[in-house]
Amino acid sequence: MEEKIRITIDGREVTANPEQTILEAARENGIFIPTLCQYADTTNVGACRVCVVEVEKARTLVASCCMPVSAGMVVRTDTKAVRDAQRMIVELLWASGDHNCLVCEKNGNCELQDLVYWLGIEKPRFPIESPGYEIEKTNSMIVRDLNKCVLCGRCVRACNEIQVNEVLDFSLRGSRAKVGPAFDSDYIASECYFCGECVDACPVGAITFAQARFGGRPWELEKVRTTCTYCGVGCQLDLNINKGKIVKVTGNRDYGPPNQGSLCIKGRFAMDFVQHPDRLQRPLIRKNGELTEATWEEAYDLIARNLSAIKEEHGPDSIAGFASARCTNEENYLFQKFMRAVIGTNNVDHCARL
Amino acid sequence: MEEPMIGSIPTMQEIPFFAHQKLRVLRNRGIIDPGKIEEYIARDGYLGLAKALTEMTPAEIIKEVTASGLRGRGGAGFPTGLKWQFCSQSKGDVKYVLCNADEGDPGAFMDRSVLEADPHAVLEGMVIAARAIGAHYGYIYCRAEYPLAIHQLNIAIAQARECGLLGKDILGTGFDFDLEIYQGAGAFVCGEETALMTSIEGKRGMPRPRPPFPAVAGLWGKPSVLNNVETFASVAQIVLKGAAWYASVGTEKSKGTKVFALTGDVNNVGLVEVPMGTTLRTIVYEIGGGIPGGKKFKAAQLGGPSGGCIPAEHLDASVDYEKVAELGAIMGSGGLIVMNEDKCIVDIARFFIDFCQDESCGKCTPCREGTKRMLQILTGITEGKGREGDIELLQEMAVIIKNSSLCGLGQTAPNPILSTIRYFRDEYEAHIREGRCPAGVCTALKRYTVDAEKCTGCGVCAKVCPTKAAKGEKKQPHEIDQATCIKCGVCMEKCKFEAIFVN
Amino acid sequence: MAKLTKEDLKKIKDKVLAKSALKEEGPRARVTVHMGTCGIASGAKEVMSALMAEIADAGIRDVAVTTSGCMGMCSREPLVTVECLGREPIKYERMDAAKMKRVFQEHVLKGEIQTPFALARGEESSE
Amino acid sequence: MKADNAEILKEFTPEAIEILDKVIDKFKGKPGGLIPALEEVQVALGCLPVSVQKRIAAGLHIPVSRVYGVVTFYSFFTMMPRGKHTVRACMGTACYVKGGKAVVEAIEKEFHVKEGQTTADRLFTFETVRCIGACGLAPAVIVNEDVHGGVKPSEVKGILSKYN
Amino acid sequence: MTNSIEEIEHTDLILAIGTNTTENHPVIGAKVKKAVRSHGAKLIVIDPRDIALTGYADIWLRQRPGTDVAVLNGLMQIIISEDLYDRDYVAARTEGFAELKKTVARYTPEYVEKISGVKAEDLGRAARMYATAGKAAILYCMGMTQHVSGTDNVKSIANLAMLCGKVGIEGGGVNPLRGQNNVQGACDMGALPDVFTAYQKVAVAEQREKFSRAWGVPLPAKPGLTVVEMMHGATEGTIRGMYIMGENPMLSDPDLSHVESALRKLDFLVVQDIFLTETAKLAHVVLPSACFAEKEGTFTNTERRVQRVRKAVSAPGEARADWEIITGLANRFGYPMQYAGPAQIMEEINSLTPSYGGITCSRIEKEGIQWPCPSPDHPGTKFLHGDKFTRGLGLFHAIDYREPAELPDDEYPLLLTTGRVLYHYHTGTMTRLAKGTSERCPESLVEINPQDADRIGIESGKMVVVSSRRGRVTAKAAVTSRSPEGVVFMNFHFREAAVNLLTNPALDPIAKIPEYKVCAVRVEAA
Repeated sequence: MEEKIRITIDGREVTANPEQTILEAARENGIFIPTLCQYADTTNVGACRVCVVEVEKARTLVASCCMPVSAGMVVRTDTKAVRDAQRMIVELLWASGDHNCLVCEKNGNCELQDLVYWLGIEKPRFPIESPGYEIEKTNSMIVRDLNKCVLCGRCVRACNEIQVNEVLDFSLRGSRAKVGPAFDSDYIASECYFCGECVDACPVGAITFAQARFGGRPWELEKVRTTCTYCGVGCQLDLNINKGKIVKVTGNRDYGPPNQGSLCIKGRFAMDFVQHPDRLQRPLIRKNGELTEATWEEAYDLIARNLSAIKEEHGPDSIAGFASARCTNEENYLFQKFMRAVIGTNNVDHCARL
Repeated sequence: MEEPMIGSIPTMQEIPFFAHQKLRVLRNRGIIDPGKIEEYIARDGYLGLAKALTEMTPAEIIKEVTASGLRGRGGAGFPTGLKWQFCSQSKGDVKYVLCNADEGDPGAFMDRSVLEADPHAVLEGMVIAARAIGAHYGYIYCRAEYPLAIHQLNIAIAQARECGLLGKDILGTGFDFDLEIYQGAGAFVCGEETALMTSIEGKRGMPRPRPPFPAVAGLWGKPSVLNNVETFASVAQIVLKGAAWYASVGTEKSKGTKVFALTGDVNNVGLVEVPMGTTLRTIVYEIGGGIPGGKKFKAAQLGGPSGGCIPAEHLDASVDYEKVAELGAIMGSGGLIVMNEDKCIVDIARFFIDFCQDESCGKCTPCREGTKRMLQILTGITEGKGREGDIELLQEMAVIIKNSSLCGLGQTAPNPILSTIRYFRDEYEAHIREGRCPAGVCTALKRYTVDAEKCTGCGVCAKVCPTKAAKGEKKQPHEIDQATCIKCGVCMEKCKFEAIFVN
Repeated sequence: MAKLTKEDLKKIKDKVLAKSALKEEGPRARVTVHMGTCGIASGAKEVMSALMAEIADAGIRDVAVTTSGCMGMCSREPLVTVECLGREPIKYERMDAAKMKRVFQEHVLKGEIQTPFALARGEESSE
Repeated sequence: MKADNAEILKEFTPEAIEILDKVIDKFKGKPGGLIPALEEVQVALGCLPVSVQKRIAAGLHIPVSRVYGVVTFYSFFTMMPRGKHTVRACMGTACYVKGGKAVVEAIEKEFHVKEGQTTADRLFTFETVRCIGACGLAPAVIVNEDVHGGVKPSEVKGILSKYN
Repeated sequence: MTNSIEEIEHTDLILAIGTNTTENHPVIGAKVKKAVRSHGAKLIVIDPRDIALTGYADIWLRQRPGTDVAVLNGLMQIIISEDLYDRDYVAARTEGFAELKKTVARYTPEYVEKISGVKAEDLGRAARMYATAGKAAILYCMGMTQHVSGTDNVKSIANLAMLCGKVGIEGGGVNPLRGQNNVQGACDMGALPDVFTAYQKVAVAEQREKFSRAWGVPLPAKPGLTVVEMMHGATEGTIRGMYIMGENPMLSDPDLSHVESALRKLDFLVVQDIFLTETAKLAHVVLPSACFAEKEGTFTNTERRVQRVRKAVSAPGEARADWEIITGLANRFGYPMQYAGPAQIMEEINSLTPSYGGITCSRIEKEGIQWPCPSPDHPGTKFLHGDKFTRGLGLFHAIDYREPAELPDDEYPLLLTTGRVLYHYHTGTMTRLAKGTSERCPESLVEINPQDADRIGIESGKMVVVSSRRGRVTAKAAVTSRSPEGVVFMNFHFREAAVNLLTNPALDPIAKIPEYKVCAVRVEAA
């Protein structure tokens, strides 16, 4: 382990690792520096400049997200020059698009909104000019409203550096710059895999969940952490619940392994089945060749009667059970216990091989 | 034998344009055929390299260059020797020498001229730099708009390779270095060093934050030295003739000579090389031969879109890094545009900020959005829509954009605005408060009026006016209705009595 | 050209200087057309073509023609330098095909300097 | 393979595709090869439409989004077919102060094009450039390789009429 | 997996064989790609299809389906003959090397090229790259196991990894990627015919008695039947009753016509599921169960990590969690099962299962634990076989290449291989009800090489009939060079084009896995 170095932030002497950035050192010591484009586990690009701080002897303000600490560095995060710059930058971003919180899905969970509030900006000094892009609603999973895009590039980095799907990139340049798939096509016409990493990464309302629209405000949603039901990776995810329904699925990067917050299209967008009307709601019993609804008691009775009879007549090994790779450990345990201890056979298997 | 008429022809030294110049970087201009390496060699070419490779250690080369006081001629003026030293200290077996020939400043063509006329001088400087830092490969990043320069470079590189001055075992010393030309694809921001490297890597030429500095992690993450054409073209002579020779001209902190592209409202448009510290007046009036048509000098723009204007009151200022910066401009790569009294300073500021916002890569907020808004405000002012407070807002924005942008483009983009406000605030105020463009440039603010004393009432203006704004009784002085006038200027053009004027 | 060593550089220098020096047995004269971008843009190529045509027509073999880069004086382009044995070089300014023809016929062939187009005589000084 | 070429064959001849593939082969695996490859392809084919970009991306193993990002970043690249002649008006500072704007306006008016557009008859593609380094000739207009210096707005028509 | 998912990102080389990782395990696929793009890892892909990973690969070996043993033996032959193997490791930690060496010696690059179509030169490059890499992880999946030679394939992979000393180290290992969310857990929990939890054998008296004591009843000693054998039993009449919990053999098993007739022959069939699946439709009793979001419990992922499942919403109607249904049923049979909830069931598992001994519900509240974790203070195990193998020394298996059970011939000239696509999951019961995934991938596609397509006269978007000796399906053609010449690929998510009507039920003799990855078919325009 490398030796710690000492630096001063806002008059406080703190220690830091030499490979840390000013931002990391500040955060570790509970000193708040606002950020927008910074996104953990991706390159620090220093694009938004919201995180600027004053460093003694530096020619200009420096972006704390990509400036490494050095011994004896003296940093101020709260000077007038810093605040003026942050205010100007946020005003410029605000005025550059259609940041209308009334109809924005991100209201209450928007990093730009938080910045405006934190800086106490009443209104921008520049006329508000939305670029006027058409809102992309051509698929049922992700809505893109580039009029709300602040060009922080988090979606691009999420796509290229976290999921490495390499579908998103910047195009054009200067104030015409845009993010999106090649040829400025919409997601559905592109090679997008709909992992939804960009939705989780977007700090504003530019990329949002289509099916969650009007499904609940951020403060109404309850997040329940669970394990994905699809493949064997076992991704940790948050089911976002409102009024007993799953509204959307979000990743959570605090959960760590195995997926560090990343999901795929199935974990993210294929949970509709839970609330599907075709779900079985009551036991069914075959009567006169037709499956008809029954009570649990009737179903249990029928099963116990029939299986007991078969066991009686043909022995326990004439009964077989399929456990399930879809069910929990506890359920599989009970199932094999049931087959072995109750029925008395080792004829228990599941689709591990299929 | 004395030529009968030759006396009437001045010698080169008698012509002020040439007399005040001191040729070092341009010493071979007009003399050698750039396509013939032997002509370069005949002018002591590659002797500096030979000396560097056979008589000097890398540390000695760096020491010599440092002692010469040579500073980067690309704009910022960072000491070249120091840059090389940082890179030489970086660990790594792969390092790069990069030549910035992406001369993007509008109104600058120093590098093009050097590459076209004396490409070997650049190659020689690069090999010396490579030896100093321990690099074995290099790139010349040249803008595609310079086909002739690229052509000459290609010839020069091929010849140098053939002669063993590039490639393996240069001059039989065992040192290897080769390079290739990388053609820029049209993005001004690629003149910024990290953007240039990103571009060579085949990506969008967007600048990266520093640190890490290129000397530590540059092209493909390897230690790299980037200098511009003029800097490299100075190196061989420093090595050959020594630091003291180089430092013998110039000012205390700005040594040697500087090449300027002298353009605009000046009689002798061209490429000039003068000792650091020459006054602006000498450059404009002696070398440049003054302003055509007896017009007044208004300002000189130094340093292109990153630079600033220097007004007439500072004509006697010494042109060196420190003084120029003090006056609110930058030395830049050497574009020097002279403007006469007919130029509107707000329009010029608008031109430069338009350039910067058009060339902004779009990565960082202050540059992307800030330059756009500054352009919007300036355009408003030139269109008569300026408001009280605009100047102050521009100044505040300028300071913040300079202070908080990611790269040199954004950090200098507001310079023209700051310097023009500094020297010509009254002209801004005239636009905003009086709706008047003192130079008569801003179309929307033009007022065509009839001088009743000169007007004979011939009626030509009324006849040619496309909107019937010019009208009047026959034989009576005419008038121009400002509400319907579209400021096309036809009336003034056609008036035989010069009775219509514009303010 | 073979790979050079340091010693070769000096030899080349001497050789080139010897070869390019004007002398009785030829070349007696050298005409340099300055062909930077600005020169070409102002018509240096036409000047060069005119010169080559003149030389061909005249059947002259002892006049060297060469090109060089920009002289720095863009506003006077195209520029042409004429050097004749034993005389100071003359720079001609704002050349075109007709002027080139005249300069060739009168100056190069007959030694009569065409003062109306002449910009300067001699060489620039450099260190 | 026919099936793989279906898209690009709509726009280009097999000969053009062969040139394209040669360029791709040349830069395959070369670090930083994308931009020079695009430059060469554009010179050969005139423009870089979607089908060409896709093929370059596949050939160089570069995400097509990155290729598109690069194509749209650099002003040299164009996705649209160009006119027979390229007319570039210099808008460098020297040309600007010497009246370049009026020249641009004259071209736009005379040929009914805006900057970056191609005339209806596909004869001219009109662009403005930021300094070609021929400031001594300001204002300059470049048609293909020919530089025209000291251009007055009234001369525009005459200069361009020589190209057809 | 012997190793952990996070190690993949930071290893030096990844060898992916028989795994279309980005589509089947997208998040692991992302780690592979990240390792390559961000951390400079090398990637070798061995796959007949041009899967997405080939675009990131340094070397791609495109073998003919079913020739994996030959390719792997070829790699080992080169590594041994060029003396690139880990001598110390082989000497200290393995046995059977001499046999292996003798067997693989026949697999010269030229011979392997003849069998597999992999160029000798590429094979050599791959062998050297793998052997000389510092840390190297092998990833594999059903592309290895779903063959009659599945067990041979897996053993060959293990041979290769041991030969180069790449098992038992961080960032190395032999890593099967498990396809289903809790297939690892189901196996760990003893949902297999021959073992109790944690692979304690039913045939071993001592182990059987332990369970017998805990459960309070005598237990059968004879190992039971596997899934495919159960189906055969049903056909033959030896199996009369069947209880299926959360599986859909009517779409997932090979040779579906056979499955259907088997299930129809049963005297009594109970199916417990969340939907009325193809299988449930044949049942006598259907029990509605809660899905993962409606219950508590744990899943064990492919890297042996036991993680919590939490209830987020209520189950519809009267549907119950599967554990509740089983306890209810057991009680009805007169066998008392009383648990307050899954946590209590886990306590019982902890007590009977050494490798799960320390994995209690409370410990995995925040982060899952990887077994083995024998005690409450054990941190869990990131990678296996660090000091020694389960059996002590690692055993090399000398294995020869065998042909797949069914190969193309004049009548059925193409080779069909099957798999998943990113957008759907298994039999599609869930993903096909989701708007997003159905929108992205609405129908089954038959991927066929352009050359084959030209020959047969079909084009993309046109319907084709694919038939084998066992059945026929109709689906849309997608002409693409993703498929090598002579090979067609279909997914098994769509009941409308149930690919398992075509597949061959031939089994791997040991693992009893059907050969889903190779069968002979004919493709014609519909």
